[in-house]
Amino acid sequence: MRYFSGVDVGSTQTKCVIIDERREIVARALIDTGANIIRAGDRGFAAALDAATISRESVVCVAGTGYGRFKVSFGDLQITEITCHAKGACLLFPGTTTVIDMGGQDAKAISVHNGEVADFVMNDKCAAGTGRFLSTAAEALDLQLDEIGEISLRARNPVRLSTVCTVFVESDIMSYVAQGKKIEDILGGIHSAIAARTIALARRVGLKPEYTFTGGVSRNVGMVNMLEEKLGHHLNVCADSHYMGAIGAALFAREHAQAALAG
Amino acid sequence: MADLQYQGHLHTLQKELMAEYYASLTASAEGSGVPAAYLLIGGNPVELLRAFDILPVFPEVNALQLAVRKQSLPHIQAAEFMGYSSDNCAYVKADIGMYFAGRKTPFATIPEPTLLLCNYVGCNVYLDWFGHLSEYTGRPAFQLDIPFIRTRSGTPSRDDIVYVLRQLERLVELCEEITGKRLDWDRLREAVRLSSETGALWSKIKHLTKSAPAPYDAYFDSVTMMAPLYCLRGTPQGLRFFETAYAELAEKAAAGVGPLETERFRYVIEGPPPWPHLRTFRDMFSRWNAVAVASTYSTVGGLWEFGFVHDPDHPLESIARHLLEWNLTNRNFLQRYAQIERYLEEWNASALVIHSVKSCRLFSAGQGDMREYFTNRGIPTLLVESDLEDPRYFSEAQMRNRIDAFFESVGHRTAVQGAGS
Amino acid sequence: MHTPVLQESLEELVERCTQAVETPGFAEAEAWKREVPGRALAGCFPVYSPVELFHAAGMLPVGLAGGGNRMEIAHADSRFQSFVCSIVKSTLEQGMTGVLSSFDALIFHSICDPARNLASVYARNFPDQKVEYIHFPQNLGAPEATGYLAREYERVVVSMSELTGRAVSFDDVRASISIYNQVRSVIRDLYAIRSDTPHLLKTRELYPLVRYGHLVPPERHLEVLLRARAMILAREGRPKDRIRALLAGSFCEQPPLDLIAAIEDAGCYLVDDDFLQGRRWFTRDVDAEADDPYYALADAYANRSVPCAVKHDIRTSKADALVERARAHRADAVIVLCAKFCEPALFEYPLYRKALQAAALPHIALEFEEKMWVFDRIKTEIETFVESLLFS
Amino acid sequence: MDIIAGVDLGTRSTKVVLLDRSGEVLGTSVMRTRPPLPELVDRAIDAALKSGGASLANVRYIATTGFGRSSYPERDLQLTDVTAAAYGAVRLFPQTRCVVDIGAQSSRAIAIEPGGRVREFKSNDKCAAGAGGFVERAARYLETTLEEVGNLSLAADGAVTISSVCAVLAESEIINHVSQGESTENILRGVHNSLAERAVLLLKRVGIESEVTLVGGMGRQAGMVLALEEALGVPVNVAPEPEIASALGAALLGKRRFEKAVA
Ligand SMILES: Nc1ncnc2c1ncn2[C@@H]1O[C@H](COP(=O)(O)OP(=O)(O)O)[C@@H](O)[C@H]1O
Ligand SMILES: Nc1ncnc2c1ncn2[C@@H]1O[C@H](COP(=O)(O)OP(=O)(O)O)[C@@H](O)[C@H]1O
Ligand code: SF4
Ligand code: SF4
Ligand code: SF4
Repeated sequence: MRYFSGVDVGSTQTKCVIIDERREIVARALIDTGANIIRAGDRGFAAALDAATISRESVVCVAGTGYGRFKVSFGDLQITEITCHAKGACLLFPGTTTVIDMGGQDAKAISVHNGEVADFVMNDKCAAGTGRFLSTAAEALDLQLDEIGEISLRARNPVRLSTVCTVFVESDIMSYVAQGKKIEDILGGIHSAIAARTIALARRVGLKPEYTFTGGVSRNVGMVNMLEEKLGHHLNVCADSHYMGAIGAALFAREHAQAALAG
Repeated sequence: MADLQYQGHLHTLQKELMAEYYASLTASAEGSGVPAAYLLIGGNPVELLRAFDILPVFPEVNALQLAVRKQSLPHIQAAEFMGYSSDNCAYVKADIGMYFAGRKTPFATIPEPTLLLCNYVGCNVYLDWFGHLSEYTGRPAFQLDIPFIRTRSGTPSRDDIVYVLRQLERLVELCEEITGKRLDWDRLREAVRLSSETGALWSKIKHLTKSAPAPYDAYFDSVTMMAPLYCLRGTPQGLRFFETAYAELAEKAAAGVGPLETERFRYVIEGPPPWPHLRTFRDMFSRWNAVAVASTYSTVGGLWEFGFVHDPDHPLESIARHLLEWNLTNRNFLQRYAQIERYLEEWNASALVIHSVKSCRLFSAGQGDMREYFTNRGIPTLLVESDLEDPRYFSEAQMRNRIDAFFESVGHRTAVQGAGS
Repeated sequence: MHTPVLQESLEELVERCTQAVETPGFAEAEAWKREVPGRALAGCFPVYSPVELFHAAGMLPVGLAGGGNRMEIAHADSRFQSFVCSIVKSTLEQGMTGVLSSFDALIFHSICDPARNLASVYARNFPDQKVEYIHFPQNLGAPEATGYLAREYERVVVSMSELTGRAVSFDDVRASISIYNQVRSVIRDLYAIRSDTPHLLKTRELYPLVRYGHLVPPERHLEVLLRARAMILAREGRPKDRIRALLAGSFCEQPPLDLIAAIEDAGCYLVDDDFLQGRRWFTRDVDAEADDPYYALADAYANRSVPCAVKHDIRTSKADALVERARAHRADAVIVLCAKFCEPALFEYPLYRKALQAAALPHIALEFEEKMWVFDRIKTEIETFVESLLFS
Repeated sequence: MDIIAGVDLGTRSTKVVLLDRSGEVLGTSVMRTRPPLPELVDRAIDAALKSGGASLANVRYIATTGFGRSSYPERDLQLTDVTAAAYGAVRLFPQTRCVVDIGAQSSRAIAIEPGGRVREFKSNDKCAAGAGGFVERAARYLETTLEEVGNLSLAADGAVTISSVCAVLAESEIINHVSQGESTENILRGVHNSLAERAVLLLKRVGIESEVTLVGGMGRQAGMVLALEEALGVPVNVAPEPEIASALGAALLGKRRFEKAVA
């Protein structure tokens, strides 16, 4: 059996996926990118190989994506995560027309046409309102990243933030703490502010359902809910949403290998 | 990637002539007795100064030279210590920082101004900039007020022209006072004639990029020609430069040679370049074999490619028209859209890249709308942000990511093969 | 629809103006327009909009002052980037969410680069509304400037007449100048009261009273102001131990009222400010009897308007004018409160700073945004500033 | 015995200093700031009392400072952290003319007159990475602890440049440096240099005069102190417990008021 792999070295987390010729996912791996971005790709790939219990040699083509795509030294090609997320989303949710990807440092909206990227926008240079913002908020409140979404769902009177600046959000949060506001209301406000900003971003590529939500933040139920509420529309999310970039990259690896074979 | 950069004879000549120009600035600073006038790129009446032998000094050109040489940051910071904000145009900060650092730059010592000629062609920052310089230098500022184009047709009204002419006449009087000489009309006509020929050549050069492959990059190589266009326009040297440039580039066009080995994407680019990271920025396009076939930035000092020529028979009036009408920065935003549309069509480009700079709100404020406009017309459009002077606002990884993703999507499937580095 | 104001207490009057100012939308202006067919609304972007002209053309000039902190920007930030001040975005947002749909014309002018581009972007997005752009001469003091501006004003009036189908006579313009003169005169009184007896009139109260005039016809505003003035003059109280501060920099985008209140709560009497609300930009009355009223208006702008960051007049130094004003109002300190990303205001600061230091006037520079909602950081700054003056 | 308490409710940690009537420090405590704040303050005062062997009944006057200064209902006096830091610094180093206060989320430069009155001060702007939180996150990326950061940075044989204005973007710069194989030491030194540069920028705006005293938790990091000294070109005073300076200042001003009240 021939296998293909996509390695998505993100700013925060590294995702690796291995697929087979029938485009079935045979293994996934998720690790923190951490300090050593060069090692991250390797480690992620090794972990996925382990999970799949296959040898390195049986993977005929590897595509790197994400911020660290050029660091995937063993990769055969590199593609940006924008193209990859669109590709992956179209495999898992063929009806996708808009992809919303929220990762560690970027929020993106991609409009997809016939499985290709038709247009995309990313948050402006300012890193306000991305996954990093959420982790900063979690830290400021001394909570785990995977609990904040859940807690935000309990908000009754969400606060209003005056900024989505990641640097200053901590002091805003602390002001609310000082005012004695409830944690869930603070979190509710944070999720609402980011969702609003993300939708404003998505509006630039045209709000066209069906939406597929990808990237690490798609694991956050609070954000999924908030986005659906504000969009007034359902979002496609699945357990593999976080891996979407890696999945897309693996698909490109497969196409690349087949083209090479044909050529 | 260095070999991708094309360095022709025109580049050598540019260096030579600009060095001469800068030497004349240094000489003036060191007491050659030649008076210097500071003036601004956005529509400048440099021809008038030629007639009086007043040396034109362009603080914007100095600021960008500092940025290209990675010398701008300390000056910017010095200005920030004085109270200028991180949100103020960094050209101004670099210039004021440099002024207080003794006006010494790696390329010249900048003379004190005899005259601060503030030509208000759109940018409100100009007024503050020269106002502050006036405060610091104690020299008078002349505010040449150029009414913004407000008509639908895009042409100035008779009132506008008369108004500018009146002011130019007062400017002539002021120059006479400064130099103690009467205006020599023949010299003015001669300067305007040189400008008209220079402008005509510049226009022809711009039309050369209509051929495929484009013989030069209309953004990155155009900037090489822009310094002579301002600093040397209205002089025989300026004209010689453009004759050489045109000959060389026309030859390349005829031979089907471009700045890159292959030309895969033809795009139009809007916005000033990120001077402190010019090389890095250029490489981001080169690796995609993408060539800019037209740029709006190269029209900030005048818009010649759509038919404007100075008229030696009506020197003042043609200067007035140049200032009012034939200048990117005095035109409204929608006229800029129309200009880009012409580039896309007539220069046969398939994509638009908007480089939005934080410093320059005149250029940038509202470019999101521009993106929207062109995207809705089916033109793939990318908006990226950094700055033209302040090196701190350039995030290389982010920039590369956006540009790569853009050309991947423009190139669709074929991009997959071309993406390796 | 004019609710009588004569029975209301001062507090009620202030509250009513506050509500009008803080509630998004233009309910009173829209009601005015509906009352008589053929009426028209002109939305005037800050700062020096020649409202007399629109009034003379039979329109109600409504001051656009941004969206305040109750409005969420969801559309306009796709058009204007993060480094552009808020009012540009909130004005466009109001357009995009239909809040400005009852306006027949929108008027912008050459105050700054983003405002200029906004005029174009607005015109493109709303082709059914008339958008005018007024060029203010930038060479004030030049012999040709005033005349040019007078003709520019005339051009704008002609353009408005096309819209309303109503010819405008010199007398119409003179009458409009006169009514706005009356309004300005009462506002000048109120400002004088606040400067002389700041314990009798808080800025928190004065501000909405003055800004209310941006939303209603001047005749109505005059009525409210006169009533308020009478009641304020009847107030009694004792001056408290406070810092007398002058506020500079908020001529265009407006700070939230809560921020103004926070400054006062920190222990300041604001004895003067440059909120150019209530069209209080002329230092004295415009000649309402002039042969050429356009020239009179242009002359008032060119030669008798208050200095401000978006006006460039090389005859006078704005920094010196600030120091003089501080002296005239016996201010202990100056608060430079300018809108975030407002380049004109930010450009003033270095020269202000130099002049204030030379004059030994303590000052603090702060940035705000109209959409600010949490004030803790800025409060800390103000409190520290006050503490530093009190513990001296 | 009468005890005066100074409480600094910082965004990251809450500090308490207890003084007796003669101005001697009786006890101190530092706790991580967590809501609800009133209880936290009680616990922190309690801890300080224990460290000084005194009892709650003797606490006569409480002065609060820091972002949460108004959230403790039992306070007698509240002061901003700028005023408090200035007076605290002068108590620690009487010749102080400039104070650099770097906390978790804010940094400030304060110019003072002899005796402690604030002459001018400047806080970090928007879009300016420049406080302890940035170091904390850098430490996490570099897989080291906050306690080690100071010495690691001291041991650097060079320094990377970190030029982004925004802390979030600065973090991607760090990642970039890591992937280019820069040593942890040199990166941390780069981080300290960038903070020092920003502090000097703020100081220049208020006017630098000797002596300069560094207060706030960042004073614990030897590399930070060195970077600041190098950037300033003059020695910098640092107390052994630099983070309690504001609490100390609050206690001192509280004591003044208390004495006025009893007199
Ligand atoms: N279990 C989780 N629950 C909630 N959010 C998560 C979880 N795991 C990751 N995230 C969010 O996802 C972000 C990382 O997303 P990712 O798409 O991997 O980004 P990148 O590609 O930039 O590394 C984190 O910043 C965090 O906000
Ligand atoms: N023991 C320590 N060792 C090293 N660094 C420390 C230590 N304590 C605090 N810091 C650093 O100082 C910063 C600010 O601490 P602190 O002054 O207590 O903050 P705040 O007053 O804002 O809560 C922290 O973000 C951390 O980086
Ligand atoms: S704002 Fe733009 S046009 Fe104006 S001086 Fe700055 S860079 Fe030049
Ligand atoms: S706030 Fe300043 S920048 Fe914004 S529109 Fe007004 S004058 Fe222009
Ligand atoms: S500091 Fe805040 S507002 Fe500034 S660029 Fe960073 S995230 Fe954006």
